[in-house]
Amino acid sequence: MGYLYEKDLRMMKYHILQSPRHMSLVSRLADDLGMRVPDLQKAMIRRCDMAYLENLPARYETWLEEGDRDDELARAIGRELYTIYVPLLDPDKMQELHLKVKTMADESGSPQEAASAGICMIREEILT
Amino acid sequence: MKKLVDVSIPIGPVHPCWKEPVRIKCETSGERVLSAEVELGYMKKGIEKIMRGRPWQEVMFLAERVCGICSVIHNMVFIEAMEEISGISLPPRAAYLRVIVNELDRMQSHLIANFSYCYTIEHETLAMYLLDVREQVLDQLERVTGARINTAYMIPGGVRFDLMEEDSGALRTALREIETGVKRYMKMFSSGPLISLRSRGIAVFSREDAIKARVVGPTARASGIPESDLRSRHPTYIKLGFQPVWREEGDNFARVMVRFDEILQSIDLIQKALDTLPEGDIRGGGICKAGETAYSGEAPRGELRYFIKTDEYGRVVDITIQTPSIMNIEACTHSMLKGVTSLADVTSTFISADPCIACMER
Amino acid sequence: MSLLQQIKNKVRSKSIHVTFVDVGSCNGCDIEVLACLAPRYDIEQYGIYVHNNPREADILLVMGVMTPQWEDKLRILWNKIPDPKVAIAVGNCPISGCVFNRRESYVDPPVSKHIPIAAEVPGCPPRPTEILNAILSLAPVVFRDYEEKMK
Amino acid sequence: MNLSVIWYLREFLSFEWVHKFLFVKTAPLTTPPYFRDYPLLTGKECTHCLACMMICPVPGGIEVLMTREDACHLPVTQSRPPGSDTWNPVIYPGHCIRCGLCVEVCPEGVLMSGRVIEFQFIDNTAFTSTFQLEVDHTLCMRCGNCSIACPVNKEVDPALGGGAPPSSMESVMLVTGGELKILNEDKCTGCKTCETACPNMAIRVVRQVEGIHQEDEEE
Repeated sequence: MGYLYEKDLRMMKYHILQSPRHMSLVSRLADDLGMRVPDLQKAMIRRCDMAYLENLPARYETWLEEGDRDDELARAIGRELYTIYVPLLDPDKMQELHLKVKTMADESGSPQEAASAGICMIREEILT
Repeated sequence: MKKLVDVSIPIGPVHPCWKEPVRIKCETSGERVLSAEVELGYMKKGIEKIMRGRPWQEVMFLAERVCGICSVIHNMVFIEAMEEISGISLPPRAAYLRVIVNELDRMQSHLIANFSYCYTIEHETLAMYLLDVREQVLDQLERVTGARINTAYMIPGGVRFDLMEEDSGALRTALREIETGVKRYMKMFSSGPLISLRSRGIAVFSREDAIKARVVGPTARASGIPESDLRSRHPTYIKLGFQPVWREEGDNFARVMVRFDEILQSIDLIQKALDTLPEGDIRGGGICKAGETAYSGEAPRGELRYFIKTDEYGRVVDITIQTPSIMNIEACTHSMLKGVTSLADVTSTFISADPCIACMER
Repeated sequence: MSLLQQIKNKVRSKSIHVTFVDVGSCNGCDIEVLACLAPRYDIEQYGIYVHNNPREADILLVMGVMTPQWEDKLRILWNKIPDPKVAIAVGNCPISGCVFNRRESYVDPPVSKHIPIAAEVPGCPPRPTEILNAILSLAPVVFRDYEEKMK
Repeated sequence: MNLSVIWYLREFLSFEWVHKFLFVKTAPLTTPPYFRDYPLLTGKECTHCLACMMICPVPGGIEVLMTREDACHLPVTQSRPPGSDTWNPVIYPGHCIRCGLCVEVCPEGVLMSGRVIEFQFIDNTAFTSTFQLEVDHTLCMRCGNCSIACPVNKEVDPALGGGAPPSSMESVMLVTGGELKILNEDKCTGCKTCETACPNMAIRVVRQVEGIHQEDEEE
């Protein structure tokens, strides 16, 4: 006999992501990251537990108000968004990426380019 | 979630301390909880999916049955959102009656939350006392609306039944009795040495964390965020001179005491509403129209938001319900439980945030 | 009838152990069952004791509409209850699905598809007195002469 | 201290206390008269307007059936002559959620529950409903099933019910000129017969219910 209560929760988690607010949020995040919606949903289902998933829209709203206030570059790549508010990445990994993006911005002198490169890196990190 | 340690303790889905099925997996080192994970899905009914394409007279009942404990506020927020969409004005008497029923419902909800907390810390005597007071509150709710739990009291443009003169007299006497009861048990709770040993300084949730996790309701007000009470923005409550109650400690004790304080405050509000109850009609009429809105109200557990879109016949096209339990349970399991020193405190901490799984999953 | 059977009948009618399980209700029926514990209704004066352990129970109160997560688990829980046992459906949801029994919802009522239900208490939610009456009127009838019937 | 022990012993060993401890139960609990229980029949005549069925928010909660007085399984408070076949609303416990909307919406006062009727009389409140027909022209196949099935059409234009071409423009809906036209929306009674007759889910009946205070002259 296996674990009594262990069950595949992916379907239940997918049901949570079906509500209109979740759909619009996921498509917006997918747009920001430049990835396909099903991929992002898959990553969310894999990395977040059900309470996080239910709470996604409220957490995103809080990030819009509170998160990454002082740092323009961190807000552009969503440093706190993807680690604290929508926990898709490891904080250490994010710190490393942020440093990389920062040096890149200092070298090239254009924060936009560096931010888009950073988002690329985040995307790769989420997809793996 | 990654495995941090070798001991992973599952609590639930059927557990004596919570009445609804939810499963918490605690990663512990010794008895200290390092992290916790929630497993839901035992109550997912898909209410938002059923609501689509239905007129208000059906969605009203579905909204009530999102949560059986705080059913009145779900009804109220849905109906007020529909009124905002369609521009229906409310007779003043109906607005006051809504407040009376809503506050009665808040009282019974807080009483059952505090009952659960006392039950969880194994103080069954106090728990039973509180349950007895709750029965008195439910009697009054039944007297005003005709039902104990799912009252179906509010409709667009008014309420269903008026409050008779003799009923309001009975309500006043009952409120005085309830007040003496609640004050007595509140004193028992706040001065009991064993209770404070098990409640004070446990699972402290600071103001910064509370803002970051966006907790709402009594959980937020216990951490010192008085502006989280949306009643101070509701027009009828402003007329009644509403002032939120709050505390700074942010531990289990503060969360329970805030609820006790709010019960007393609700009694005051009802008495004030009864004193200034205007005469007049209780129904204004009005037909639901097309529109889109996001409407929030203060449920017993915190901010309740309805995102509604209707078509030209007043039927719901798209609806999302953001219940307070979503934020509270999430913050409780991921922030408050982290660092709790004993597994015995896990259940009491979880209950102190007043979780409502039926709300959370819908 | 043997003396032993008579003693068993007497004891079983005076000591009923109840456990409850929520398979996806709105909480309304849950708190009405809780209200039965209150001093007003005082379920224990009738010799009914509310347990949280199915292994000690005689009667299972089922509330809720049967969500997909419960499909395998309710059966397991039912099998854990020792004989003689009885299940009572509390509220409209386990009987018919109530307002949730519509197209597109995830629920799968009635509960009698999954476990045998001996009695139903209709109402949304039923009053505590109705729940009490159901338990009190059902238990003596079902548990009476259980061993004799099994022969 | 010793005295108190004796006091307690004397107290707990007294016959009254032991008797009370073992045998006293709380008073029998009564349901208050203001509780909205399952609707009962008042004995007034049902006119088969189906308003109660239309407002019921639960699937299968109430049905209006041709029943004998004694066949109705809910008690009748005031009985009519027995044995006569009449239309009667039948409530199904197990589906009914005791919301009391059917009691409030019934124009004849056939049902009663708790204090709903009393309050309605004192406050002079009522529900009115208007009906609108919504046709999805991309789904409509112009088969005309709805106009043939509609009971109002049958009354206005009996020939139409038999499948004959329409003779008047008084009916609720008609297929003319290759298109389904809604002619008299105000005549619709909201029975949803057209919805069930439509093979394509193209026609929908929308009920808009409004809770109002009745005007005094309507009394």
